[in-house]
Amino acid sequence: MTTTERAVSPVPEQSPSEHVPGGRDIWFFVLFESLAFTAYFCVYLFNRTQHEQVFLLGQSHLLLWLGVLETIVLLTSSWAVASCVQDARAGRYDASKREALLTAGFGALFLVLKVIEWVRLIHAGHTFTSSEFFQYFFFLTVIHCIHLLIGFVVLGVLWYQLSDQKRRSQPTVEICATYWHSVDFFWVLIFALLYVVR
Amino acid sequence: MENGFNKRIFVAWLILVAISLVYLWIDHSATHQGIPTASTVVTVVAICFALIKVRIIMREFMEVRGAPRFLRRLTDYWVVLMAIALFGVYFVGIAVA
Amino acid sequence: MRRPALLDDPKRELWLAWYATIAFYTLYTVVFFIITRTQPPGKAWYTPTQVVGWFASRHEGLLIGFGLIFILGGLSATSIALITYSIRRMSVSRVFAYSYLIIYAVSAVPGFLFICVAMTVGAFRPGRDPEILRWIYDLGFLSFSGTMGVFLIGSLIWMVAILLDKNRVFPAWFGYLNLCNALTEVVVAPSWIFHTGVFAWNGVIAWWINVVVFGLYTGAFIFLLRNMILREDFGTGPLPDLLPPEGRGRMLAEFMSP
Amino acid sequence: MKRTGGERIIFWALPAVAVIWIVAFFLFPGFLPPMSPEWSAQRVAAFYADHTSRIRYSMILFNWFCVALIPILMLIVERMRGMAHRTPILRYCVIGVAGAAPIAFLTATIFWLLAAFRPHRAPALTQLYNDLGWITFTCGVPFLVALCLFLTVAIYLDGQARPVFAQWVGHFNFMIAIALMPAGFAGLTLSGPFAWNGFLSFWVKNLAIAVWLVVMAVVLGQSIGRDRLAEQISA
Repeated sequence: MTTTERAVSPVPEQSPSEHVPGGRDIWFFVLFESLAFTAYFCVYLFNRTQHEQVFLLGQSHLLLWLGVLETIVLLTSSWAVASCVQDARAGRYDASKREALLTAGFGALFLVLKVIEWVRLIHAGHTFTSSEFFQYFFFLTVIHCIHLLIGFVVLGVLWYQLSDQKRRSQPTVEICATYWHSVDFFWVLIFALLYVVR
Repeated sequence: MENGFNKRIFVAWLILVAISLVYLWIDHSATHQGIPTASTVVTVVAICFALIKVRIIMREFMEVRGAPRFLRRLTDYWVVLMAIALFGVYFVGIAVA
Repeated sequence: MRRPALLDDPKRELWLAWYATIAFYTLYTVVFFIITRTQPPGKAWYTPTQVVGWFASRHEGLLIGFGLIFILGGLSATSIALITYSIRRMSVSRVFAYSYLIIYAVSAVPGFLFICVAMTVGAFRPGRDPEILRWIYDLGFLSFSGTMGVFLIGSLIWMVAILLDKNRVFPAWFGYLNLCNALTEVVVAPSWIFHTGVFAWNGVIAWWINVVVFGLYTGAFIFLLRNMILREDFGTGPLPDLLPPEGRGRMLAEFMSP
Repeated sequence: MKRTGGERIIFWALPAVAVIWIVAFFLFPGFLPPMSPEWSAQRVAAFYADHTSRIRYSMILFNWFCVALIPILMLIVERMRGMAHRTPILRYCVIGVAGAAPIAFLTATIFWLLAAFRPHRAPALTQLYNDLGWITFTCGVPFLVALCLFLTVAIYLDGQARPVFAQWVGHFNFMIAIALMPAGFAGLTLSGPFAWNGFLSFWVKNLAIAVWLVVMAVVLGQSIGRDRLAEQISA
């Protein structure tokens, strides 16, 4: 352990156990929105058990590897924004800005993959109204993508904060990152429930 | 270490990616001749893995690890709450069906 | 003659608006959930014959309940005015306040006048062709649940104002709750597409989950508006009527005016 | 404060618009006497077939000009700035209902115009449009009621030595609000004073609106005139 390593420790230097990343308010959002998603998931899982064959049949039209790829892309963007927060905290704003761009890039890649997946499914005749499974599939993926699009606005705020010395505020950077991570873990849950659950 | 590369969150990322890849194998085990079959084990394992990933994301990426106790507790409770809700609904659903 | 204490309270206008807001939401809940039993909503998959039965079973309820809304529904403007005022107190442009005011003022017609008119028309002339009655039924429920954009954009405007505000009129968590509320307007969109299931206008997702979020949201802002009024400090300066006549309250009016 | 111009133009537009409203009111054959809700679908359809033109032109006039109420209400809102209030809350309340009030009436004209658009369709459909038009017109008073109540409160709270509007205008607005209320229950019955062609729901309600317009125009004119005088003296 070198001294530099301690400086970049994920725990901020000022009182370590007092620091709520991004402040409490954004955590209210994260927890509230996870409850809303959990409610959607519960409805999905319950109906799934009632019409198992329909859901299994619908699921067989998904490409699991594409879902895994999307997951990894989004996890990577999350990693990038986590590094961005730490670099910003350590004052390495150039690295921080680079990582913010990387985050947006992986986010955009996720979106492109998602659109390709939708187009492929729609061409194969699987739409929002075609079967019960695809109702949930399109509902959950679209509502998630709306969160992602809001995430791009949030990343814009992050960029705006980092790009000017006078504006740089670490709490705002953390708020933006916390939002982006929540979009990431909503996807982790959606992915498991739509693609893997049997 | 001058570039500020953080090994810990890199490892976290590696674990998350590894779990995601494990899904490919889990899925393989529940597909017979290209047709997916219902499996409670797969469902439970898939949801558990997802919740573990959520917790890792919260602890490492979202920096809950260094946060005050209430937040560490709260996020853990939340993961447990999601688990109870999802499994509860799933097993009630199976019982009803 | 002693004036009631409320009239001497410098915050009297705010309190009046706040109590009117409470009165409005109470009336709204009582009318929709108890008197007319239009919430939870009728089933979206009803056949025309079932719709006839639905109207028959709540004939008086619909006419009396919505009559009450026809009389007092305009009090909804008090909560809109209070919220507009709250945005005016924030360190953001007036554009936010005025946008919020006009969006919610306009939303009243499709958002709740249409359902009142439709259900009244449906109930007041029994013996109408069942197909036509179902058309009215659809108009009522879909205009009520399906008026989405105004609440979506309105919540987002309020959210941005709260998050930018430096005066801390509202806590930031409520700003984020606005986003959750805005997203429920996205979630309700499938009710324009499905007749049955969880996404229909009476479905578990499009109605039950949304109404819980909306209920929490409404409860939270009524509580926070009260806090805002309590914290409001007008000081003990002279009431405008004690200013010299040529002032005519203008000094204060100009200070507070848009 | 120098008032920016144009308020008097808006004010004097009111009589001109009122003339159009009166003309449209008399032109619509369904108002004098008001159509009965008891009419059969055939009779309603025949009525629209017989009077198609008058219905169309009168409702086009109303559709054009009912929204002209909004500038008048905004004049009142501007007068309210002079009231001894500590907050703009009551102004926002009035603005909040000022848009919806005429838009509710505009919706009614759309239903009537639709009814007259294809009068030879199935009678039950024409009756439906007719019902929608009449109920929207008769019951669509919540914003007017609230407007009068907000003005009542605003005037009562304006405790200056020389208030913008005298106390009696507050009492008056309250009475108008009461007079408008029975119309909300027009759906309960097809005949009698509460029916949409009845004494309370039609005559009292519409007379109340007319009287409100006249009285508020007069007090508004007086208030604007007083301010102009004060400005000329101080200038």
